[in-house]
Amino acid sequence: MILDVLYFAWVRERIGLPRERIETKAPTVAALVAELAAREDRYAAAFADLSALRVALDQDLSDFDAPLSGVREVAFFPPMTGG
Amino acid sequence: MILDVLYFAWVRERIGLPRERIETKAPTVAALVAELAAREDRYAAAFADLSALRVALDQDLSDFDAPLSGVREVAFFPPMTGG
Amino acid sequence: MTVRVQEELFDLGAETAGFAARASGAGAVVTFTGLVRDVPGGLSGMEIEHYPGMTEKALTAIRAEAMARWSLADALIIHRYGQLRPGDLIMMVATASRHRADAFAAAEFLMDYLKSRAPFWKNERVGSDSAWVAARDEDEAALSRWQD
Amino acid sequence: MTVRVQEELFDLGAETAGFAARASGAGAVVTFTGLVRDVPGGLSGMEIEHYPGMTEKALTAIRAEAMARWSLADALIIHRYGQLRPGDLIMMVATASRHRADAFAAAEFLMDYLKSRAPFWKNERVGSDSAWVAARDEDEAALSRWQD
Repeated sequence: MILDVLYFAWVRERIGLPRERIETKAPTVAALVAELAAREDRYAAAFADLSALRVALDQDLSDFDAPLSGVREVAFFPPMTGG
Repeated sequence: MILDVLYFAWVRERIGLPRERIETKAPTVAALVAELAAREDRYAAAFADLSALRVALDQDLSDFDAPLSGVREVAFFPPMTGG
Repeated sequence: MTVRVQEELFDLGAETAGFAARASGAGAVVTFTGLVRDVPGGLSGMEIEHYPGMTEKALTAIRAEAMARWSLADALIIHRYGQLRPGDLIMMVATASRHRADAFAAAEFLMDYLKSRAPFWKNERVGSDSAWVAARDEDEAALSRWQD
Repeated sequence: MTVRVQEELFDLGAETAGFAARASGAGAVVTFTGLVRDVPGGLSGMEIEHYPGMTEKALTAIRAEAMARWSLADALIIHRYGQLRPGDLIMMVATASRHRADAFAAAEFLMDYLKSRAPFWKNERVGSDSAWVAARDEDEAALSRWQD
């Protein structure tokens, strides 16, 4: 499947780009993270501590063990600081 | 002693005047209330249920058993409805 | 002036914007505004009676208590009296603090005390009838959460 | 519009007065306003990043949840993104209800959810350094009081 993967705040800075299109067979968010972290150091650095990260699937907050089937857009970012 | 006695809201309406000057020897608010209630029916009606009344001495909320010594202004009114 | 008791209308927009501009270092600003609600049968008007002298004193003391209890950059109370109509502004409070919890708590505290401890009495007119607004048990109960 | 995400400044006075005028039948209006606080060392600026598309969706859902939980006549959320300076307005919420408890609770709920569940990230610049504002444990903890 082909996913739009988006990065925000320091995740974006660490990986060095705001979004990319990724072809993957990862069944879950965690599997996608493992796949990305294995790519390059900058990805490994960004995904080193999952407790410091949040994920949204198709613009809804989700969990790292959520399945990716049917998903088109995945976003990774730090805890939000709105308001 | 001579007191300025003020009435507000339905206490004022029931007694029929907003303020009056009263010469009294009443040692406490409760004694003053008894003295007033004994005067005329309109006072008796106004002071019939003390739980529905509040009192301020020199513009500070007080109690019916408070002493009047040194006080110059006594106000009677229903529970407040500000805001 | 941080406490105002007045007959004339106040400008809610200008008061809010001005308060926030003066308190901009604080980060968090909360306002509460009370308006004359219409009633079943149609309210023709509301008169607010107050106790001149005691009112200013009570509001100043309530504001000082809020400033002492919470870490506030500023607090404002404006309350009207006299003849009002449905939809008219009755009063406002504004609080400013570094973090939002203080501003929210202080604004709720000010309102709870204003409702039951500031010498105002509301009289509603519906047609040719008029009636004094009764104090609400909930308002008296709301005060208890601020007791030590 | 009851939910707005925008780069440009909003007019706090006009928004507050307009909201209160539209909600005047409600009786009670609460607003919260967030401003850019200065920091030790002097903040040269703050940039707010957001997630276009998800932001509007999240704010709309948070507002709908507040409208469902409390008896509200109306609720408004305005949140800015982009480059801001110390003292600038960041965002506001406004709530209107018949009695004050609903408007206060709903405004606090909106703020708690905005702080930790709306996709905004703040970056502070002090001199030539910049740093992402860390989420506060208190903000996450504040959410727990709204769980059933």
